[in-house]
Amino acid sequence: MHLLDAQNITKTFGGLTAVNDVTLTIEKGRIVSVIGPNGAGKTTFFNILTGIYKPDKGTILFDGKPIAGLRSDVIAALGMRRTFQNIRLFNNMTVLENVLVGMHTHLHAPFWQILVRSPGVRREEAKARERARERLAYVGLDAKRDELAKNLPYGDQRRLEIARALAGEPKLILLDEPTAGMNPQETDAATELIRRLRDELGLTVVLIEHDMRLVMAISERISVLDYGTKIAEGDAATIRSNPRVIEAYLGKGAAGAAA
Amino acid sequence: MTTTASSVSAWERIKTALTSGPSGYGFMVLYAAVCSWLLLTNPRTNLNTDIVFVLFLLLVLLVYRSQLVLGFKLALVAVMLALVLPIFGTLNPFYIDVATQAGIFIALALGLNVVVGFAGLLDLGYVAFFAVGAYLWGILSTPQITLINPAWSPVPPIMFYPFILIGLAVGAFFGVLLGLPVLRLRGDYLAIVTLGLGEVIRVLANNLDRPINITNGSQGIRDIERPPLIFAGFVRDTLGWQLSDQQLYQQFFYFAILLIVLLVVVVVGRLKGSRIGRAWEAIREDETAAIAQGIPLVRMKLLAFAVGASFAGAMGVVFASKQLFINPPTFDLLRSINILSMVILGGMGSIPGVIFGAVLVTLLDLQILPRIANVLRDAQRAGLPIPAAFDPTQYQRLLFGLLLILMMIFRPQGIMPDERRKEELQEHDSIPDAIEHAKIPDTESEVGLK
Amino acid sequence: MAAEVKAQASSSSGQRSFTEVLRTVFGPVGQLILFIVGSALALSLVVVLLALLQIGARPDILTRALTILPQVIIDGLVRGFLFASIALGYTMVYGVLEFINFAHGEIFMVGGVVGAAVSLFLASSGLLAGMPGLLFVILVIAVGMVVSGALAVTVERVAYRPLRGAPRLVPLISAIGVSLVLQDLMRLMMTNTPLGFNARFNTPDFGPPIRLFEMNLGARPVPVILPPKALIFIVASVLMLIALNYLVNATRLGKAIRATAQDMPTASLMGINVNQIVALTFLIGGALGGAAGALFGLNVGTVNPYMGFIPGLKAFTAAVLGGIGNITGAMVGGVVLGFLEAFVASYLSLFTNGAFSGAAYADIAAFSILILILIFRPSGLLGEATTQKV
Amino acid sequence: MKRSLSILALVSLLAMLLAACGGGTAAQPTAAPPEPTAAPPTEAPTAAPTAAATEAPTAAPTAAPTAAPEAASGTIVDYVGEAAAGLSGEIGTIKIASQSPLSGGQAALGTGIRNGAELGIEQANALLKDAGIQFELAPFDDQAKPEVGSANAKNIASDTDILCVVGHLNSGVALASLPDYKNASLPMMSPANTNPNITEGGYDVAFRVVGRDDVQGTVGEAFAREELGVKSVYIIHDTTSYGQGVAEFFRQAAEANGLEVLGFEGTEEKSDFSAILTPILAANPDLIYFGGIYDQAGPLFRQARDRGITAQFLGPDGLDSPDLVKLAGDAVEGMHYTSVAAPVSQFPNAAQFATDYKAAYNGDAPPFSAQAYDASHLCVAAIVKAAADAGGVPTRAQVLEAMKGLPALTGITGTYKFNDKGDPELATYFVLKVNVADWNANELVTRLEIAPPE
Repeated sequence: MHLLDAQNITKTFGGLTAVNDVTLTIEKGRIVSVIGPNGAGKTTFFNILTGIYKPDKGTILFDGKPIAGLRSDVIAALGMRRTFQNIRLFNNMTVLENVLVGMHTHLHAPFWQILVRSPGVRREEAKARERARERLAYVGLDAKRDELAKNLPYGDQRRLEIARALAGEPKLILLDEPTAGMNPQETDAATELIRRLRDELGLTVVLIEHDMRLVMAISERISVLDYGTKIAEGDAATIRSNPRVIEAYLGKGAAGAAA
Repeated sequence: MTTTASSVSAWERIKTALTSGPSGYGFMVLYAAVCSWLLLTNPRTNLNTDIVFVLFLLLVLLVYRSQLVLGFKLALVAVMLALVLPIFGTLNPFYIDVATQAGIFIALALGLNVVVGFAGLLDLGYVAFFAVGAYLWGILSTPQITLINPAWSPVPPIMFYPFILIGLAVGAFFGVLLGLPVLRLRGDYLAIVTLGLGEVIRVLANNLDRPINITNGSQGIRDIERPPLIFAGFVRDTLGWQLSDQQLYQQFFYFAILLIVLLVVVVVGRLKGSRIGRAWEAIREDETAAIAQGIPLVRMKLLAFAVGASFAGAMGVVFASKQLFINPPTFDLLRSINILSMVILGGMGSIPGVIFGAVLVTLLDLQILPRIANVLRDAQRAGLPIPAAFDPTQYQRLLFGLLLILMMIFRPQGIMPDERRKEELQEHDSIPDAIEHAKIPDTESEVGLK
Repeated sequence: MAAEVKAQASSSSGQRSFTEVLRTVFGPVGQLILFIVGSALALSLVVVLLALLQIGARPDILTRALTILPQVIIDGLVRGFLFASIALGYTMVYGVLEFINFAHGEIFMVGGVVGAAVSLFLASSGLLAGMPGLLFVILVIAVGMVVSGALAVTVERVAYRPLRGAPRLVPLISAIGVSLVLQDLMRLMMTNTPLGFNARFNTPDFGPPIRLFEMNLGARPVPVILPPKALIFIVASVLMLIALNYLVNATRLGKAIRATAQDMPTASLMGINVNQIVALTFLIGGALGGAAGALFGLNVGTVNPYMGFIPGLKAFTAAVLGGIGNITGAMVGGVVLGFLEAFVASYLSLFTNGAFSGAAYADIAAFSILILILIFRPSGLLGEATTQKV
Repeated sequence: MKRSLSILALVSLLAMLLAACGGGTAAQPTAAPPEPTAAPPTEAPTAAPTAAATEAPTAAPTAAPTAAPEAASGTIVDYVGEAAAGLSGEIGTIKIASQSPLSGGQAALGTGIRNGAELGIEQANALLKDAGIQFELAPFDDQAKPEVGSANAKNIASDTDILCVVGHLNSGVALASLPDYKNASLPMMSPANTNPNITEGGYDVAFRVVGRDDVQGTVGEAFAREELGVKSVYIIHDTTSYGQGVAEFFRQAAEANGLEVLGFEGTEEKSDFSAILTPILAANPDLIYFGGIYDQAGPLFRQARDRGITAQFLGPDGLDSPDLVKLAGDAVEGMHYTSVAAPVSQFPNAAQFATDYKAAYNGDAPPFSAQAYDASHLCVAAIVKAAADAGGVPTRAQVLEAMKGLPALTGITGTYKFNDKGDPELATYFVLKVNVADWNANELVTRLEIAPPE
């Protein structure tokens, strides 16, 4: 069974069709990349999957449940988490707290018990902190857990976003340009981390990425969007040789030359 | 350069000596004793007592910020607030009333802080919930109720106690009621809409004397009931304290509000350190990111609104009973802005900061500005060339306005901002306060790691 | 989103024909007239229906309702133009900065006070009596515009610019502070000058009210009148709308403002001095507010330092009602809100047989409509998505 | 009834004539008017009031001619002198507090109250120089806010040197503070509070030297119906405790007496009254009664005239300010207002006060300042009497008893003897006619002495 099954997704803004009849299915435990030139509709597609936008047309099944049109927080609670292209951390909260917020859907202490601070609440809170620190340790940030998120260096902020997403115990994690702005060493570390997410934690990962080296290195499947339309799909080799992809990236002349 | 450096370090040394170690204990006890002695032996209202009273309250702040053992801090503050101040109150009813009003505003400001400071929702109509609570008790405890329906009769004064809880519930209900339509709005829209709603409540209170007389309109409600003095016998016979009814009521409201403030502080502190508090903060920081973590936006915002409003509702009941008289102008927009400036001045989101802000603004309002005006007036009469227009009580809006602008430009985090990081780092050498202690669970592993 | 930008860019890039300019400038006037007629008709219809519902119990109610109807519409129009002229300032600033200039009501107030000061000066120096009405109107509007415009720019420079980029609440709170400061500062100035706390706005004699016609339905004919000052108010407001539309839609400056509104960083990359444009926006918005204040003072005859707050709030409501960020929307929202308030204030008492005081509940009506519109049509009557954004 | 009408007409005529003369002779209009304009009313109305007074809901239309109590009773100053003779030993300095808004929109009136009380105390001190007792004013700013007044009241109660309070301006603030005064048995002498609840509320410590809104509303209604001869009225009020209160009493009286009430509307609007005036234009009342303050009334009346509304205007003492003319201009020429505290110029005994006030505070005495002067003197009288009786510094309860036991005493604004509730047994109500050219030359149309309702 597919973990994610998005069929014929279309979304228009005003007169512009940002995503046009895109279909994407992802099996459990895969690393899949969505690539395409700037403005191709990749992030819009992510926003549709995570419920920030409602699709005009199309169905989305996540883990067998229809999620198109559901609120973002409901979708997140079902086990789909994401990171953002322009990092969106809770800047004035500590690193640890950021991760704890990511656990929100797994904490259930009732309101009145929080007020009386019942043993159950304390237990849950202590457990959550322990778990959060495990997550931080996993991405290598445990030592910095008491720093404010805004004070972290750039690469750490990216990793913290991933740790926060992991804290929700997701089935599917969507990473929006996880290595944007990183130098080659940092990119390599990030690549390694993404691979570990799948290999060690058994997560399914969807990437939006411009760094072709990374995409080609770890993706099992790649989907290419251009002007909101899916123009190609397949493994790294297939995509690399697809003339429409080359055309989309380099222009018509280049496509002809390559062919 | 070097002189400033050394003077700073000298200052630091003095500060350390006075706020930690044996000298710290000595200083605090001496300070408390001198202030208490001065207050209790000179209870007259005058400039000197004003100064001593402010110094007395300042000590609470000093104790809070000091590096002393928690038990000592608690004991000292308890003696000051639960023993010295009430006794002083029997000698001089003014200062304890200032303290009581400060307590009311602390609770209100902490409630607003949940909405503005924690969840980042700017509510400019917060006083509406206060009005709802006040009118609830005002109408139901007085013959006003029979004007609504002759068959109904006022509730007995003893019902004051359950009505604090009912005020809590009604406040929360109104919070949800007013919040539901507007909480989907963006932050700045919300500010204006809540302002409008606050005005709507005041206009309703002012006009609902017709067609049915519900609120008695602009005439306000008089002779609001106070709870019976069930403890009068105990105080007079057992403690042998011959206090008049009026003094007993002052003591009663002082202690009742002190207790409520303590409860509110505990509740707010616990919420802040819980999943709910973190969710609010996340919403304040970044709504989109918060929702992506599975936080139900509207529900959490409504919860913040309801919690904040419920404090105001309960305080309204107490306020009406304490003041004996309420009318619509008491609940105008300026009051909301006043409470907001307490929150901002102290530090949005910071519980000790907001308490500090509330006390400071109340003191300014009731005591300091009028006193400055008085002193200036005396100086003027003594022949000093001070223009009559230079009366600080006349420019409260100006002062609060300037305060808001300057705070936003130079110190948007407030005078005593939220210091989460420092607290955790300090945990090994001193535990900041019982409240903060309640907030941050004791994670031994963390301490061990350091 | 991108397409929108493109579409707009293409339409404004090439040389525009004169007729096209005419259309962009006067098109909104047509739209405005449409809404004026529409909302007046709709509310009149409601009045007639309510009257018919009660006619069994109170036979004279329809006559009484209809007798004042034309006058209520005129009142609503004047009130509406007041809200509209203040709302323009809100919407200009919001369009560019996405920031609610809470102190705009006070900018409006200052315009009125400055106008009153000019009128006091003219009256006390004896120039007022012989002054032509039109000259006087132009003079007070001009002075109001200059002072309020300058004040708005100053306020932006001092209290808002240092906060650009801070979280939304920060400049908003600063704006509330500015509002309080301006109120008390003006009080301080007024009470220490011959103006006094409540200042009279002297005017030359504009003559008796214009009697448009008489409603002769009951026993006594009731005249329908248009006070000359109200007429001045309406004419001046419409001219302001047209001028503003011309400025924003048909000039180079307007293009720069629109570009800044669309995307501030990009605009600055294109060589637009964003700070200058923002200051200009405040200047224009403030000047409009000042003109509105002067006109308002002239119309009602008095000013005081706290007079700007409630109209400012209502004007914001109007701007949201029309679709904040949209100039025509602000006008439309103002007019609709003005009609609504005038109708509630004039008719509530009649239809509830005196049980509810209409004038007291007009505010409630205004804020209720704000909430309703935000729930059911958050983008306002002329939502910002469908028409130009400043 | 007929007789009273004709007398009133005569009075008005006489007053007008004299006012005109006075205006002519006065070289310096601002300073001079008190004397000439003040003179006529005192003589004239003496015969007038009784008839109109019967309209008040009182069982005791005992309104005696004003001359009578003046003759029968001594002045407050005399009384203080007599009582001071009974003092033994050095009493020292005793404080009298004043509470009024010294900041905010009503600061002008509130400052007048403080200044009036201060002047009264200074002059009393001069009188008591050798008696071993001196007084000091402790002024408080209630900011026109109920809870500030209440906090101040606690402050006042805590200062055991304070034995009497002069205040407040706003009834809402007084009502919030009275429980505190009551608990301290501290007498409050109000120079301005006209709300019936002040003395009807069972506080036992409240006194006032002014009339009440219920009577004032009734007086206004009777005047409108009988003297102005209007048949219909449209009532507007400002939705405040004061304005709405007096408007309600006007309405009740009108409905009881067959004056047709065409509308009753409240508004907080301060500048644009179009929405209110349109129904008035259609209703075409003979009279517009405005219950409220001049700052709203000015623009309202002006806009009414601008719209061609020809109804007469009437209002309560809230309109008593030269600013009314400043705001309304010619629109209020010849309109009437009722007052419990006529301008200082209307009190023959207050001429000296007016001069002193101007000398001390560099401005004309605002409304209620003369009343505050009298209130402070009554406080002094009660305290001196209590001190003489107690043979030393009296307690507050003793001062309260002395206050209740004061005989009829004449001050600069009238003669005061307090009933059980604290109302003066006869309060003076005025109807004045606005003179746009010079507010101080407002003409006293009638002056009524009416007992408070039982």
